[in-house]
Amino acid sequence: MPHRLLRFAFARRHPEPRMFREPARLRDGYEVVIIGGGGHGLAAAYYLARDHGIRDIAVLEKGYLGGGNTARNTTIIRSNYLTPEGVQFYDASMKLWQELSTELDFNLFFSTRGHLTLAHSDADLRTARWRAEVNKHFGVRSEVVDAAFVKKLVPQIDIACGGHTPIVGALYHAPGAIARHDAVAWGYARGADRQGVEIHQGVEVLGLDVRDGAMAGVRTSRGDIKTKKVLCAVAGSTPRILRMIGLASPLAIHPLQAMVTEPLKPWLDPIIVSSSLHAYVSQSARGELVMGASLDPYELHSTRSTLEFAEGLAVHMLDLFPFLADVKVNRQWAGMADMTPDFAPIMGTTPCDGFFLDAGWGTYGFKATPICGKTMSHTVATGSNHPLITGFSLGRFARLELTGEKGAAAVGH
Amino acid sequence: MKLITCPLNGPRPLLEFVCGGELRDMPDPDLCSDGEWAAYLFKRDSTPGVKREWWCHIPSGYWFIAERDTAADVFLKTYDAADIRGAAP
Amino acid sequence: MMYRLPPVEGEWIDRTRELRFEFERRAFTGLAGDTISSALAASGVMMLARSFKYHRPRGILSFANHDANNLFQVDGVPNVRGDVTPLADGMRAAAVNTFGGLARDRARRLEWLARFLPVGFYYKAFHGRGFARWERRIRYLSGLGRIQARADSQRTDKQYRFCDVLVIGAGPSGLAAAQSAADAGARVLLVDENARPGGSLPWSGATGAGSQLLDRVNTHPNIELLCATYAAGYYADHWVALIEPARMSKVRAGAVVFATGLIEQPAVFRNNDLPGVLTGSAALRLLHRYAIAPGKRVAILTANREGYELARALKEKGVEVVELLDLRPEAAGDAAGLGTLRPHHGVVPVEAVAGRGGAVRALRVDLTLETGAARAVTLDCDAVLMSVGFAPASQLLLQAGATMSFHVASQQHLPDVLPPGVFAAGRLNGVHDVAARIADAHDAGDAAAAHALGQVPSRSARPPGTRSISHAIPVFPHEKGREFVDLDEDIQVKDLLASVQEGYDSPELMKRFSTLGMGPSQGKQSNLNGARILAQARGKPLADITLTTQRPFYHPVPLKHLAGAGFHPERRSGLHAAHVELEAEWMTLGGWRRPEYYRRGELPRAECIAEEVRAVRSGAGLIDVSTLGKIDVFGPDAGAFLDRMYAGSFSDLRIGMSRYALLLDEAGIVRDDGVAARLAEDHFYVTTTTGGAANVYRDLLLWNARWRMNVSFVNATGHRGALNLAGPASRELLQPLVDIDLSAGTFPYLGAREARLGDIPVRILRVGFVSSLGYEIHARYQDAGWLWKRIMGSEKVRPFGVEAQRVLRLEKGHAIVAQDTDNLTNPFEAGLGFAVRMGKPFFIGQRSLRIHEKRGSRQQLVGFELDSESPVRESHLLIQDGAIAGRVTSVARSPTLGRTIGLAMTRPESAAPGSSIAIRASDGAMVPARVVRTPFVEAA
Amino acid sequence: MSRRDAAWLAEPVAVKRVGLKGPRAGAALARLELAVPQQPNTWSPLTDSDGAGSANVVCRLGASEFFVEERGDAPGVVALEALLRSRPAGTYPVLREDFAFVLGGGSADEALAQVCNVNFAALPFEARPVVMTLMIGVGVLVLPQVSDDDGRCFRIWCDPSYGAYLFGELEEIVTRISAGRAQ
Repeated sequence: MPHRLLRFAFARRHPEPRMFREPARLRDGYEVVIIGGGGHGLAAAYYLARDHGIRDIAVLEKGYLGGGNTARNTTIIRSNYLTPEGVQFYDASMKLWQELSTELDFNLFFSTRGHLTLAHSDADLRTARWRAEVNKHFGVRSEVVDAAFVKKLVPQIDIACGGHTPIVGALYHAPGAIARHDAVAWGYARGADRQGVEIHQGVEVLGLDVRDGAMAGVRTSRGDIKTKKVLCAVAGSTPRILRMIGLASPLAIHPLQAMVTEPLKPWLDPIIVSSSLHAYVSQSARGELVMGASLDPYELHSTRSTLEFAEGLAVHMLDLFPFLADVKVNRQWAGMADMTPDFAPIMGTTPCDGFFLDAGWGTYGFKATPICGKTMSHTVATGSNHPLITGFSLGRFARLELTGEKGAAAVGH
Repeated sequence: MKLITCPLNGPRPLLEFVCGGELRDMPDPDLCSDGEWAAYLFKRDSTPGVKREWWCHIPSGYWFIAERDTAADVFLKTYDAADIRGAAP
Repeated sequence: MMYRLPPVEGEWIDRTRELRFEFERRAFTGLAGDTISSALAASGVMMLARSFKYHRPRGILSFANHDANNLFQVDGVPNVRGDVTPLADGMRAAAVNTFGGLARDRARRLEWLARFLPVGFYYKAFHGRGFARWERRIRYLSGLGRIQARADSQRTDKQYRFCDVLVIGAGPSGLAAAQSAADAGARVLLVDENARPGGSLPWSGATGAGSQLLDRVNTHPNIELLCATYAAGYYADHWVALIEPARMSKVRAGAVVFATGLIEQPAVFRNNDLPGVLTGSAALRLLHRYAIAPGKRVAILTANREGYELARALKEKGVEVVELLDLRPEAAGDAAGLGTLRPHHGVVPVEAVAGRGGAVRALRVDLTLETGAARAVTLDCDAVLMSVGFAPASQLLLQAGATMSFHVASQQHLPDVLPPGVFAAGRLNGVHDVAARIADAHDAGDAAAAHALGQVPSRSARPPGTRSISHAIPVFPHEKGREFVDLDEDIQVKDLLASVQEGYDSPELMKRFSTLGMGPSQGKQSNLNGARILAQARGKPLADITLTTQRPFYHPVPLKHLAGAGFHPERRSGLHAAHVELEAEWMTLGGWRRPEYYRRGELPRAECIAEEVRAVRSGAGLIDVSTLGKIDVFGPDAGAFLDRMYAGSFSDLRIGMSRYALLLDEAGIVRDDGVAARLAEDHFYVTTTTGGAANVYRDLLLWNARWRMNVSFVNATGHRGALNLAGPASRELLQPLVDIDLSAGTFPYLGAREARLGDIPVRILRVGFVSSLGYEIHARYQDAGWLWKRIMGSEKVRPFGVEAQRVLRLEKGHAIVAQDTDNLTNPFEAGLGFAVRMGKPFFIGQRSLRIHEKRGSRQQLVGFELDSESPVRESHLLIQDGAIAGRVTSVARSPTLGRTIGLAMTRPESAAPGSSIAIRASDGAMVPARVVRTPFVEAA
Repeated sequence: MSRRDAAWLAEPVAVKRVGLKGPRAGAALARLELAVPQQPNTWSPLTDSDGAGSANVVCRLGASEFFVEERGDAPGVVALEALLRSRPAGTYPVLREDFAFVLGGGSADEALAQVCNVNFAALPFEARPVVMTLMIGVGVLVLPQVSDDDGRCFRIWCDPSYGAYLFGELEEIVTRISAGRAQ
């Protein structure tokens, strides 16, 4: 029994204070306004205060803390990407993740499990090796393994895959991990709050004031705010915010669905992804199997669930693990993913002076949470893009210089 | 599963269709600037609302136009590409 | 101590058929018709499970599959729901989540630690160094059932269903709605999760009208009734997942009537989770369906008329009701027919008291309000029935997009706005008296039928649900705690208050922090009380608390039902039989079964492939290329269309000739390639890659839907077979078989002819993909087999597979789209500039290529050779000055040259033949290589 | 177990098939005095002598594509092939190597309901619909008919490369259903 729990036993009343205050009202000006109280926005607020001494910050959340994709993603953390830009960026994130629970003094249940991207064909193997080689080049632990290795790591798996698309190997990424998604938002929120950042829930942004090409203020459902710096970290709602300042982007919003089974005793440690079958699964600390697949095929601003998603995913789960036939799915849900054409994010400065964008997070935003906070806080504080995000600029599309993460990110959870 | 009313085949489940993306006017490649062309390729108005899109009924290979509310997930109307002028702007 | 009563009218059990089963390694008997839980109850087994967190003893609570206290491991299947799973002879069941058995579960000691483990405790400890160890323990303790790794995949079928009106729930309301909808001419599907229809009819006081309804429904030609079937989820356009006992069916309805009724809610007081403390409706189900008494000395805790009816029902069946404890301060005139039983009023429950074996033996209540003087009494009883309130079973209705709001008068959430075609009936509308429910449901049925049959539905105004059957807040905190709000997750009142105190003070945050409602029953019996506690703590009215989102599934669904048979479409060429004969080693490519290579006795794979390569180079080989996309483009505009579609120019192609056809996307990226042959002025025959076939064809159609040119397309991909006869000897082999002159003069490289082979009509394309001399022969699917045999007739011809083809094309220096190119490769970088006519007025990708041209290539596809034997593989990186300079896209040992050759993407500055490049192998070793001209193999 | 309440599958023998499309394809049919279904996605008996249950059919697929199947010597198909060889303007041949089969019996609807999301039971047979849809992932052409023994049956065509898969799965389903009926 950790001593940290003793105080609960002997306190007459529950000894914990509010983890984040509830400011009575919005002030009429802030040095920085962050739109979006999800992991990214809160992390940026935290690092702005911690690393750059900027504490005069308002985080505006339309709904509740971490209620967007932070609360809806399937919490897989990895850095085995394909492009040099991607690998270096996510590797920096991974390093932050590994210390984050201690840093925030909040247990995020960051759990290193190992990550297998199953290959069912030569083409899969080629991509796997490409990723492995680029990863190794930047010191990221990834290797191509054979079917026997997979079987050894996950004895329950059906290597023949029901005889349809046999597993011929995999990309093994030992650092692959999962974490408790809500806790990440709460941990950052508490950390930011303790440094004086104001977190406002239930506040909707209605408009942005731009004066001679520079950010001037934010109009909200609780009144207007003057500010020269706005960070937009709202995933699926990004197009709505961009329209307020007349910016267009290549973003398209697609639902990303997931589902979870009833709790089972632990049997699966690694995270299993199959790009050919478009399916992935991991087992949470509570014992649930958390499963997902690729994006819905058409644009939609909705978090509705579909039955065909659950059906298709179930087929592939039973291809891999036939003995799960009687295991029951408890719940389906969905998030809204903001996709870019090259499956790489859009980060940094914009044509509008003082308006900073953190978007295009598609299906890979959660794993980037800490490094987004780091790099975006730097970018907001200094006004110039952090070196790690130069490859993710909005301008790359105008130059037809895409980043090409598609090969790794297609179903790359 | 959603139903889509194909102008040729009638109401069918979404499974029988594939979306071909929004109807967009291509700028004249010889007259437009590189920037305008890049904008045509990549710039999107992804705010929720009514979009005009190409949809294809896979078994019959028939492309038609659908007006869809991307917020409410509702197909407002569908019609043959030949009727495009008759359609709402 | 529960026990089986003498026969009860309409009971669901067959007393003539005894079933033997095992629970926790002890032998029991039950009756046919019993569920696992009812059989155990009848045998006097009160403790059925251990709780999720503290491993407290648990028993029947809802007996309606609304709580996780009856989950069993049955014959290896985890988390089987004892409330509703029919008992089967020879069943072996055990409680889930125990360590060393239910009775002496070692984990029960966890409760001693409870005070150390407040809500969210795990966020506040365990992190840092020792986390991995702690996590293992936490994972070991959490989780319910165990999976058993059997390998057999279970195929069940799935069924599509169609109906005008779907009615969910076959209680009084559902039956009435179904009847009137059917009378109106609608085809009605009526589903109920129970083994039999009727719902609460037997104890509704309307048995007469009820049995009439049942008869009508059972005999009505327009009604199909599905029992033991639950609606698991509502999806767009009235698409509902029905889980039948052995499969899932998916129904498309014209309209849906939700007659899902109410879910009884427990009172929250200390030890309200003991075995023997259950809801009144649970007791009624036990009583009327299984003839089981909930106890021998029953105490009823009530706050509504239903509690009094419950007392009467029990007494009628000879069950002794020792106390009737009404939370309401005043008598509500419900007491008639109770004989000597005198109800107490203004009762405040203090705690339930556990006896040996963990089940309830007494109830302590505070009667101060009634007597004036402070007075807490302990009342002996072996069952406590809670009838203090209900919540609507509105999960599906909300999934369907209905909005609901809380009505103080009836203390219930009632529907506000219902989407088109969605109707609610009966208790969902706050209508509780059976006659009114039936009337309301008839009306709903009529309206649903009207909607489904295309008439204008008229739904008369709902009778206002005024009579409240729910206590405003049946929550009675105790300083020692253990008042459970959520029995799935072991959440006590103080846990929710602590959540609010820490700032998790909105329904969603409270749910996520405390895990309220996140258990297997998704808060069916805890969300409402949780919201009440939150509202009280925040000093808000309950109406201001928006309940958390409802999502599928209503009850959990087995993966096998979702998956069904799990179809995997597979394509076979017309030559499949021939390949089988030749002992092909198969691979799957773009959905097709294809020969990777042909086995030759004991010869190892690599040798087989090498031999196939040599055969082609030295004589002739034959490969099945039926999987190529094959599209006929007809019409006066055919040439002009291809000019716009493809990068090359085709309107100037001579009849009888073909050209390499390169397809780009609008961004100028290489998408697909093939050959376009002109067979007539207005007829082109175009091939595509195997993987691209379907999409390319669809794209041609889409672009012409925009351009509206006078062309017609025929996708012949599956309808034509195709063979490639390749190698120096191919001409002499083919000539005698065909009716045209193949000599180079009349049939040059890239020639294309329609001809006859025997009396088979064929299209012959002279191609050079794998060898300088080669012929693609295209014929009707059904003729391909005969053709293959005819050509294979000569010993000189050897069949070859996909692997050999890859080596052969590499020797010829040909790139494969999507292997040697990627999502960013333009044709210039891929060395395909020869296939691009920038001078044309327009083609897809042209405008973007102008931009690419200006910028210049960032990479270049080149051929390379290794001097040494080396472990270089595809996707190994080219390294220059310690930086990534490219990658190997193709590599193979050339049997023809006896050297390792390959293609690589490299920097333009090192692309010139003769440049040296360095490849890093998997082990980190640097392998020197030389850029060379392609093709590697000129002749043959 | 009678033929009527079970489900059965059959592969038609000795049939000839030809397809044509293009702006003037309908005119070509008319010129040979073959039936031209007036509505898109409907069918007609090939000639007046062919009855409603006939295997000799003309299907109209969309606006400008047709597809003819005929038993025995198939004079209609032969004539049409000859005509197409002469390459009449605006009329183009469509290679029809379909895998074709017939599903019938009283439980045919039940079998279809396991593989196809179209409500065939609700189709107006008298309007002679032709349905282009998906069956367990495969594009098919379905022609519902009242067969000669007066039972409903469904003529089904699919891409020949999917034939083995589709027919195999349907055989399994039909066997399961018939076995169920037999009990």
